[in-house]
Amino acid sequence: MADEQKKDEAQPQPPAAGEAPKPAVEEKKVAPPPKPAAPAKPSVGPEPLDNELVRRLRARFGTALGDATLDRKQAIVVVRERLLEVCEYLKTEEKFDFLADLTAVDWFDRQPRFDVILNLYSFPHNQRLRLKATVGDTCASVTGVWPAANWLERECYDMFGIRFEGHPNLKRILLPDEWKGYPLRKDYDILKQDTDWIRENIGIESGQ
Amino acid sequence: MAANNSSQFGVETTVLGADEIILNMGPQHPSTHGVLRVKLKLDGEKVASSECIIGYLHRGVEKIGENRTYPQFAPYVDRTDYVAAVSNGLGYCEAVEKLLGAEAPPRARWVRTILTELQRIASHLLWLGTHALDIGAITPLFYTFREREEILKIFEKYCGARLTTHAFRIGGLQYETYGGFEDEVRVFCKDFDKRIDEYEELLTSNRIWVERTRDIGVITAEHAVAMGVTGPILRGSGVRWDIRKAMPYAAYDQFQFDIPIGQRGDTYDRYLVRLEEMRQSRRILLQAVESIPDGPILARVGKVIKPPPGEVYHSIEAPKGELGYYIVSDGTTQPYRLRIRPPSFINLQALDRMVQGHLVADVVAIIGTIDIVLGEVDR
Amino acid sequence: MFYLFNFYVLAALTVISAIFVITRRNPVHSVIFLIITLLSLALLYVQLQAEFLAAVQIILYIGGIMVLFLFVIMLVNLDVVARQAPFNRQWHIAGLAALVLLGELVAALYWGRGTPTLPLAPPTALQPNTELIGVTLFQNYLLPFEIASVLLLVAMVGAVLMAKRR
Amino acid sequence: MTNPFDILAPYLPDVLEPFILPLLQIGVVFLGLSLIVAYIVYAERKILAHIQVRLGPMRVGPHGLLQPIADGLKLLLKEDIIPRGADSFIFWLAPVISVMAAFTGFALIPFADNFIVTDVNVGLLFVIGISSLGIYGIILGGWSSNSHYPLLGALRSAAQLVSYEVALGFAIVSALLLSGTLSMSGIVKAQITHGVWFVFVQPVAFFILFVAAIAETNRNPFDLPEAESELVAGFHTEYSGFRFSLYFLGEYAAMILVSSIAVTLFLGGWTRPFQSVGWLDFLKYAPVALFAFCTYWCVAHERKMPRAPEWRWQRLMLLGLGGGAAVLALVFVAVPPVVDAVQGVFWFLVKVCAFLYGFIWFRGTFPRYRFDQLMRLGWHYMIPVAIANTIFCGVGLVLWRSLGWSFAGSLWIGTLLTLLVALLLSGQTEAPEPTVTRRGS
Repeated sequence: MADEQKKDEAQPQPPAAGEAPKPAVEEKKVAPPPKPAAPAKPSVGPEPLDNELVRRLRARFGTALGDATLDRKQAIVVVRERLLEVCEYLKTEEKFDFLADLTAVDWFDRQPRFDVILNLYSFPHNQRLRLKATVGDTCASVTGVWPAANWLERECYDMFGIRFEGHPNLKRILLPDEWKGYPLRKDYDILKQDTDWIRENIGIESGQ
Repeated sequence: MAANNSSQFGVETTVLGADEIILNMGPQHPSTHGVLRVKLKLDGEKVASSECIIGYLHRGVEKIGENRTYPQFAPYVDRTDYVAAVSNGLGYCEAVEKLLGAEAPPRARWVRTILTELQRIASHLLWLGTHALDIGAITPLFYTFREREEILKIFEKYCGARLTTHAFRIGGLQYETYGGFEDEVRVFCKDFDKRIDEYEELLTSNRIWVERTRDIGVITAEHAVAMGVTGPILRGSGVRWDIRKAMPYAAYDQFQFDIPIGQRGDTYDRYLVRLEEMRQSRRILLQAVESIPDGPILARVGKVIKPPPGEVYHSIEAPKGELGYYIVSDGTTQPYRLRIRPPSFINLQALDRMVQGHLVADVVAIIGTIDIVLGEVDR
Repeated sequence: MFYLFNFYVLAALTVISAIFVITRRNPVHSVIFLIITLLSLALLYVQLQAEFLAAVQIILYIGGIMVLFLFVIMLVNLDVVARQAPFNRQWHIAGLAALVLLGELVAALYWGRGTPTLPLAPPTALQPNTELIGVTLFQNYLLPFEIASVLLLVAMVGAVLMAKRR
Repeated sequence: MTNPFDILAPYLPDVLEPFILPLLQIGVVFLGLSLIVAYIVYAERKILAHIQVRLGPMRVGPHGLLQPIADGLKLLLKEDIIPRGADSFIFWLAPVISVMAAFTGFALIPFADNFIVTDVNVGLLFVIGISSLGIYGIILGGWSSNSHYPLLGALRSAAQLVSYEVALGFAIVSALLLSGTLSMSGIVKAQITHGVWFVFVQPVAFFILFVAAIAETNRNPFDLPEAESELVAGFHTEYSGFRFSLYFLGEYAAMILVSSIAVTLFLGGWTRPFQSVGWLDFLKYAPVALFAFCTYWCVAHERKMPRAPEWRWQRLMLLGLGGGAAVLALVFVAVPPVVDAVQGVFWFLVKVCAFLYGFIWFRGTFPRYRFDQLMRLGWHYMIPVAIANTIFCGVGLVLWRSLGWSFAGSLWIGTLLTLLVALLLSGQTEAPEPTVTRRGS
């Protein structure tokens, strides 16, 4: 199990240099100080997080941020608004230069309904950070910050129906363009699939 | 001329402007490695831009995941990147273990490392054979499949399956290794170095091979990072980043190995990087097989996997790049949300930039060098 | 007897396929008939024991120039309407010109009746005609030959220049 | 110079006399070639299989020896599909042109000093001209299929053939300069008089001819017109059944034809290696050795076969083959005129087979060129080197004729000058250096 919280062992090197030595085995044993006292047994379940990065973020964005938690030793920061600014800041100032993943979770009966999850990674700091943007069905697009978000946001739109404002080419990616419904929403189940589309385009009756 | 051409299949050309042509490759095309469809906008002979049309193999794996219990879903991940099923299984099992707060016992972690490295070699071998075939060299395919066969035999002996292995269980392993497992891995490693030399003899210094791959599909380190590219493509561009080193999992922190990187970020460098990775995997195998600890193979995770509420993101260095699992648990036996971060999907995004300015014939080579598996792209 | 038979077959083939060349609507078909015309001409050369000429006819016209014709037709890929439209619209003028030519030929044959026929050369005398052509071209008519080649070169360079400028 | 068929001449009616003999020879060549083509496909599959650590065809007949016949039958019986929208007349015509062009060329190939259908004094020009007609089979087939892959394949093929024909022509010219005749048998005789195969005095021309021949026959590494990863099967994508087999036949016949041309021009045609060296005369028993080896091989493999009754036919067949070979070998030893009679054809075929083996070997080894690279190779390297070679060959000839230098020596001076030019041309590209580093981390 990798410890992914090594905030203070910053090795600011540009990734392009190709020489960035990665913290390997021995660094794993160094307990990162900003972490709240490590529990004796493996930490399971969220606990509040308060470290340098979170403090800096709070100082800058204040109430735009929600809770910061540490879940299974992984840092999570909730962003309520100003997602784009937070992202730009994280990329330029905090060197989270890599968007590993962007996805969403449907909380169905919550308002706002969706969490958009951004899994960030910083090559210089070898550190991950998870942003959770609570959104209704629209969200700011981060393609301008990390071009990698392009397809990921399209997939998110495809599966959850979250509109990413400012996306250059927001259309369905995995499902056919004319498909109705958003499959990964919790209120979509297999009986709700687009039987009309199947009948028209494939010429068979859906077996469901 | 285009009287009887269906727009869906094969190559279709539409004349736009004076020199602009839309060329459609796939989804039924011999070298798009499955059902990838690429729409190329050509400016004369050169590719001006491209658009990938994917989803032909979409099965809704993530939705299925929300409707299965944790152990039930494990075989499904084998079907995403079906040529590297063991790696998928490792990522999933470790993610769920992390969610549970459990850890597999050392012996299990060693065996997992061995099987996963074998799988990396198998995946790279498959890639090498088909990539060479795309560029017109038919013979390497048979050589690489010969070696891949040895690996699949080991898998088969270990868990009864060759392709979709479902080799691991949450918390460790279900099966103890069979007698002679270590010896077979050793025998494989013993021959394998010479076999890689054989492939190199056919390709590495072959002038035609070099001309077909050198400076083709170049992606700089900055672009690779910006586009989220991982795995051998990122390393081919000169970023020395490998999750096995950066955030060690399984037993990788116990072994000595190097991360090869390229300089130019072209198809040739990625070819060399993958070859060197196979050599490094062999190194890991040799070390691991000598030091398998004794002990239990399954941690105590309980009969019913019921992780406490919370979420986890765990990623491993799959043969194709960063394979991540993001799992949200609501405290029941089924994941509330299960997200697979597919390396092929995100690497394929870089295709557009890589093909720009190249000839149509190079597109085939570039698709080959990205090493996609459509099962994983579409999920 | 055999040679006469051959001649008439080849002559008929030449004329008929030449007619087809100008009456086909599909340019590719026209090209094929043009190839047949040229091929039967080459065979007529063989009948005259001019093998070298025949071989050159095949290599240059059929193997080279007509391939490029086909190539261009396929690349240009005329749209269907343009292909369906007959490109031989000037039937009347063409017919008139053909009639005049026919009259001329008939007249020439008629008035030229009295001239003595040329004796048929014995086959052996013509045997090394490749050498003869070589000698003729490279010794007797070297200057015109070279001038002609320079002319072709100029034409080629000009064509390249015009294509580049576009 | 006695044609074996001349024996029949007195018994034939006068009117038919000019036709019967060539027709007979044509029949022999045509049938023989069809069979040879079928077995070249078999040999290709077997050799490729062994290069690729496979077995190849093993089921039909012993070691798959009857596979080509089974394949031929299968192709004949398959449904003959003409795609909708195809130009059916041209679709029908194209494969016929392809086969005809390839087979007609053999009329002028001297298989032996007494076995040539017709020895025209511009023979070489005719062979080149007629084989260049084969391109119509490809272009028209690709065009008439009314489909994009075949059309693209046809266009590529046409461009490739036209480009490499130039280099091929220049390579041939240097052989012509040396022999001073266009007659195919004349060229071989010139090599006999000079006492040296032209490959030994004009290696560069031979090399260019070889490369151009591979390109002309669309073989790997120049097999772009049928690059399966790019164009499915190229110009014959839409063809099936018998029409497809015609293309197949034409393609392999063209391979044999270019090999035959190369053998005639540069490898001394029907002459045995080092014909001028007297003590190598025992080489005339090479056919005996070959057939004896066949017998040994058949018997040895028969012994390895399972004894089960269902293998009986296979074993019998293998033994029969071995026996036939043994009988032939014995006849050769016992009747010296027979062994003398087959010398020409034997050595010719041996050389052609060596060529064909090279074709197959390359297919198992090389990746494929990209189209622009292929064109660049043709226009930037092959053609300039070929021109230089022709010029320096002429210079060498002048040295030999006018200054009385030795034949081989003066031509080698020309060759060395050509190699210098080639070196200058290829000096423009640098060798690849490894850029992947493993150390660090």
